[in-house]
Amino acid sequence: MNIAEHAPILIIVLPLIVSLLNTAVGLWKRDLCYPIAVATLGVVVLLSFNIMGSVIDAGKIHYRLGGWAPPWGIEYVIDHLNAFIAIIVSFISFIVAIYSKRSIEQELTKSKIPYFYSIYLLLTTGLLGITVTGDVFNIYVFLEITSLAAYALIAIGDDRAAMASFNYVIMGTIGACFYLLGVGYLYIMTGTLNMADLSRLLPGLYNSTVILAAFAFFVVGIAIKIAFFPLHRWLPDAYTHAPSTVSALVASTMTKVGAYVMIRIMFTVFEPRFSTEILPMSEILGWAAFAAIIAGSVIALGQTDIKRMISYILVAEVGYIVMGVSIGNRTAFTGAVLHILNDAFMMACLFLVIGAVVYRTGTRNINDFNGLELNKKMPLTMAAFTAVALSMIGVPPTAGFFSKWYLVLGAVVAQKWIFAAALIFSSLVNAILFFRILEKIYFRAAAEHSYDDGHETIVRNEAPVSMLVPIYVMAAGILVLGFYSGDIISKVIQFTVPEGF
Amino acid sequence: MELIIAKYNYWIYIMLMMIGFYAMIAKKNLVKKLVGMNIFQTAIILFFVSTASKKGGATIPIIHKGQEIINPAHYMNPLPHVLMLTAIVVMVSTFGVALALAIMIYKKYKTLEEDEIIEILRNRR
Amino acid sequence: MEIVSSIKPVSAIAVSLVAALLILLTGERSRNLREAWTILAAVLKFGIVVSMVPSILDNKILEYTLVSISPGLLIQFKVDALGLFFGITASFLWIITSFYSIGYMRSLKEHAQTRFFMCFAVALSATMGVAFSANMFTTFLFYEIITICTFPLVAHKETPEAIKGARRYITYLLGTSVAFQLVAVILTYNIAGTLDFSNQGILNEAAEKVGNTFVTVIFVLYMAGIAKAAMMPFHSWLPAAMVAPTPVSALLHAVAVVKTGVFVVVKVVLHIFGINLLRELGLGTALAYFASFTIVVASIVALKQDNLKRRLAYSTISQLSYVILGVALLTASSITGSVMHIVLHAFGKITLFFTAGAIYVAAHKTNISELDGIGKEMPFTMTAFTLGALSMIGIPPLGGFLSKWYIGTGAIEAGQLPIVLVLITSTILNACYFLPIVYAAFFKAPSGIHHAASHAPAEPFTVKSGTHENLDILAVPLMVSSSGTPSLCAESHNKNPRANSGTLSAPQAAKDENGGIHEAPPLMLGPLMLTATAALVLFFYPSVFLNLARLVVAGVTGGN
Amino acid sequence: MKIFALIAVILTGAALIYSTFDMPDWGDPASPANTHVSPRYIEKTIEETATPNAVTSLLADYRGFDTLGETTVIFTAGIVCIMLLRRYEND
Amino acid sequence: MTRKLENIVIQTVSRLLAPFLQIYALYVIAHGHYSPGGGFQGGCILAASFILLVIAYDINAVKSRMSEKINTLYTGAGVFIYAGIGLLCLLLGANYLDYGILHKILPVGPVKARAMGTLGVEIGVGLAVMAVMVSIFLNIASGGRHEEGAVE
Repeated sequence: MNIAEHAPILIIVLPLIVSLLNTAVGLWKRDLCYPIAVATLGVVVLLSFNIMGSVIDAGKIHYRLGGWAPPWGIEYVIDHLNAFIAIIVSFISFIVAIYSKRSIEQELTKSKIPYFYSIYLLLTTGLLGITVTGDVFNIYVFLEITSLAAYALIAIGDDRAAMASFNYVIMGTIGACFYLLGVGYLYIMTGTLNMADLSRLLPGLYNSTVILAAFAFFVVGIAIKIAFFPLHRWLPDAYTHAPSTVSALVASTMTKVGAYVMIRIMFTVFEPRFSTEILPMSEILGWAAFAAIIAGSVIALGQTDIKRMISYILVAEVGYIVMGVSIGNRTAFTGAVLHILNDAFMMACLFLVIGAVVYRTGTRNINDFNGLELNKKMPLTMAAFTAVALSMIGVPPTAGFFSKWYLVLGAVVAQKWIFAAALIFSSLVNAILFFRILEKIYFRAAAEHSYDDGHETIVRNEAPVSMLVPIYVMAAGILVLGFYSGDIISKVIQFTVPEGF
Repeated sequence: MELIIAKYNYWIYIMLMMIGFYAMIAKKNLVKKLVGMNIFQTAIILFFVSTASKKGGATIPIIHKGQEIINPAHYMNPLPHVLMLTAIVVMVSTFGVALALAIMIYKKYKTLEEDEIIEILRNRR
Repeated sequence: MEIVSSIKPVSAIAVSLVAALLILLTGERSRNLREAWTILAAVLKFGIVVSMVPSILDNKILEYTLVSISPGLLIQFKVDALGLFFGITASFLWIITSFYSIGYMRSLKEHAQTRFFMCFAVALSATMGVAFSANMFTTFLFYEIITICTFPLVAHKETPEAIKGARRYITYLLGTSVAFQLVAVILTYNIAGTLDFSNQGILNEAAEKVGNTFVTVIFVLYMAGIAKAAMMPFHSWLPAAMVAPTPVSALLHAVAVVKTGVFVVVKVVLHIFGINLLRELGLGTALAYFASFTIVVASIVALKQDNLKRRLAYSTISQLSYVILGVALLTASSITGSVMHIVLHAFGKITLFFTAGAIYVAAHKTNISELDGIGKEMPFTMTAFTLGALSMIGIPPLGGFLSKWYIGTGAIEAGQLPIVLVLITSTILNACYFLPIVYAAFFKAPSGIHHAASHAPAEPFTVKSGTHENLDILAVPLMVSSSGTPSLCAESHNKNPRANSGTLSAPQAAKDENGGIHEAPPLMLGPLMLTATAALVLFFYPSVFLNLARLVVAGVTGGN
Repeated sequence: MKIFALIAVILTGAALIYSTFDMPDWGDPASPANTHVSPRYIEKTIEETATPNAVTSLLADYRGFDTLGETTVIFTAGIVCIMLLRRYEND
Repeated sequence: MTRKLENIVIQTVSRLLAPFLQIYALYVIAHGHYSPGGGFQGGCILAASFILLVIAYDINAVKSRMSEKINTLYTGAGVFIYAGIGLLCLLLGANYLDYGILHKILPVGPVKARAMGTLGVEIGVGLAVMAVMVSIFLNIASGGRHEEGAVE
């Protein structure tokens, strides 16, 4: 069999089968689970890069499951956007998996570790399945795999995690059911579940109220899943109380994949004009995103728990992406897709760094950073944190700046001044947030001491290598990606922009 | 009148779904929320299945033996059933996980009333 | 005007980045090696920059493209006369400052010196980046980098007030640049489609498209966004940043940072908008009056300052506005003047800051009211101070006169007599706030000795450690020039300025016995005398800079 | 809280009811759902999969991947319940 | 509240009933091609037979018949059969889950091979569903403490 030809399915099936094996292996030898999982994810990363390569060479990939032709069977359709998201998801989950070893050993009883890795792999499976499929119902199934895994991984966090996870279950189920309802409405009107077929059949039906309702349900359902502003309440709790590894993975991938599904539904299943002309969804989303950015940033100002603060920033970042999508011109869309990448890296890196800090010091409270002398204790980790902080603020030449540049430029091109203002505003708020922390880390620490003692007392207590390496991969990504954003755009992103933009 | 005849299946599922929806977002007891969740999903399942039916003596989609020409109008639409088999399993799984979480919560707080739990958490802080 | 591709600009930037890395790697393990890296990088950088002079003088333009993000959006370097002008100034002064700061940091036993020197090097390479950048995008990029990497320098002392100052610093610089400058850049990119600097400006045809009000808005955004130029009302970060160690104030807040600000203003005025556009919009005159307002007000405020460094800061604010004023007048000679003023003010002001630091180290005095009679203790320092002050005021035969002369003639050419008035007023004001210091230093009787004399003398072993501290091979020749031995013991008593005034009294006590000379350590004295003489020499031999300035003017006024 | 919930519910319900008017009648054999894709499953199930039960062939063959997905879902649920609830003596 | 249901009638009846339930479950799984039924349905009935025992006796009654490890293995094995069949198709050179290719290793034609593949898949599903249902029930019923054995 030809690997390259079957890569689309292998990236789904490989983690799935390995997660099955992990449960069996776990009964026999626990320590094997971690290397197996990491190795598998590494292979998946290679495969997804392979997919991207063949997409760049040969355009869309079609893969018929069971050999059935669409619309009767399920078909994988992979274009630049899928491949892009697939790479992000697999890469991030690979890196975070490397990181997970120590922190999970600290936060979880030994007997649960095999199950943890199984569910971790299942989460990756679900995310990738959502990403590559071309069938709306198939998305629902994998959405549920992802959600179940996420509920569980979040629930094993600190002592409040169970309650947060329960609320997440309720909200997530509502979202999934709305999505399913949308699928049903489309099905009852068109009789098909295949995206390509739908996009062929739908334009004739655009004025039927059923389609309007279906579209509304899709958008609301996904909005719940990605914690879009008015429906974001579950996210901060869930991501704050989850284990740091899980926060890193979930925060950086799930919202992005949700955003991807939203893009698919809005611009592939439906035509772009539907969400602008027939139903003013773009306008609504745009203003909701505006609210999300403002609210997320402002609420983040009031937080003392750093993970909670970042969760609220994440709410704002989701606002960025949706805003870029909703502005609806080429530049802004480019910015949005670019920001999916950058934000995935930034969020992952932030949560990883905080995980390392919690692993060493056990505190998440910003005010506790004062006396900690973190810059002396874990200088390398803090250096990485500084890099991410600058990227979150949007200081050139970090990656965060470039996506922000395109977003603001897109808003300006569309003459949506208020949106541009919101983006600028949130970078300013990020500046306040992160300089507040950097100050505590680098200067406040020494300020309490008198000047004569040269801090010989502080013992260097750096994070373990298995944590440091992933953090540094992410930080390096943040510093380097910016320079390559030009290539990324010209090779990949410009092909993801839907027609009519 | 014929409008009602033609559409009441949808309306019934909508009523059911709204009942479940209300229970999910308004009830304070976690288990009641879960019950609401089940009603909600069941309603959707009913909706799907109802779309599969065909008037005019259509039967279950199992082809009789030795039929040469098969007329689809004689058999119900199998696709929604299949989708709903999937959805049912998903629903069961979600329910199981949610129950497990509820049990964890109960072990921790010795109650399943949401506001009591919030109270406990506030006192702990 | 041919364009040559050359690696030189990038290497000029890279050299100090590499140095920063080496400094970090060396760390506290071997201080001499670490400082050696700094010196080496500084000399190398200056060498590279100077090596570009000839090709620029015969009308070449060196260009190098680093990264191309997307069409019209690339990180590109292009060395033209103006950039080179700024580059030479900054890189030369970095060499001097390196010596000075080594002396300063060591004699004060400052903490976290590695961080200090590293950020210093990064700041310099970012400054070079601004100087050589070929488009507004690159400029903005390095502008931000300067802001970020000088933040630790300002907060260096890590005392609460230092952090307060640093916070204000970052708030003003980062806030304005993100809120206004970034928006302005994006708007420019949106309407002009490019950000490359051009001698005619890039907004001319766009101005017809979008209308004059829009362009005016962009101009205002730019001017508000470049807070590094310290134009009112965005000036108050500069006095706040004076909490930084003196070398930082000297280089960054008399040369690198603030000059970057005015440099970017010049770039925007000449190469983004272009003289003609500003003329027809009448924005030049508006800017000129705005600047002159800053000049006068800042000078008046400076009168009231008693802290020496704060007074210098306010004088900087007013002097920076000279540059802006000169450019805003949009006439050939005024532009020449302002471009000249960048370098002349740099030399003068850095001298003043050096002397301030020297006084702080040697006599541990920061307030002007305490300086009575200090001229007898530190004759060399105060002589240098006098020279710098005269240059600031603009009295021949000192450099400052040249630039003021050109700006004045430019004002007359432009027919803006009020501006001439402003120049005269500010000159008088400058005299008012500098000359008293000189007078007090040399001719007033020293005060506050007696209470100081009553204190116990310092312990002898500190002397030993002090001498050991500064016996640096680089110091030897300078020790001859300045009165070496007493200076050593002088500074050795005052190694720790934060200690109570007990140890401070030591030089004073010694002074009572024999009115001896107590100079700053040679590593500091040498540089400040050097810059002072430079300020003097530049009046007589300004040819290199003058030619470069003429090239700039020729370019933007469409000459040759 | 409750009142907001009620409002939300009523609004959603109203939207849904309104959307039903364009729906095909109940059990209409000519509705797209019954005419576009599904007939093939009924007609071809025997000759393509040798399985008279169209639901089974559709479940396990035509849309077999959905079924794999749902099996994975239930597997996930099982593992999740073990991980969340199981308490072993030894730890 | 761990009270045991010591009722001789219930216990005997359910013990007698369980085998028949299981036989019927196997029938439902195997006969899914020709009559309503299939993996899920059969798996649920299979699980019901065990759950009946738990209700009538206690958890140990099931654990003695099917230990927890075995159950966990079944859980994975069920899905593994499914995914494995798909992978087998892949190895034989067809697309994933394309059972037609199985005729290379089965003594039947491509069409029949599809039916065979379906059957195998159904068996896997049945196994997985049974195991998962049982383990979920056991864990939820005993709150995760199997060792006490009683139903909470």
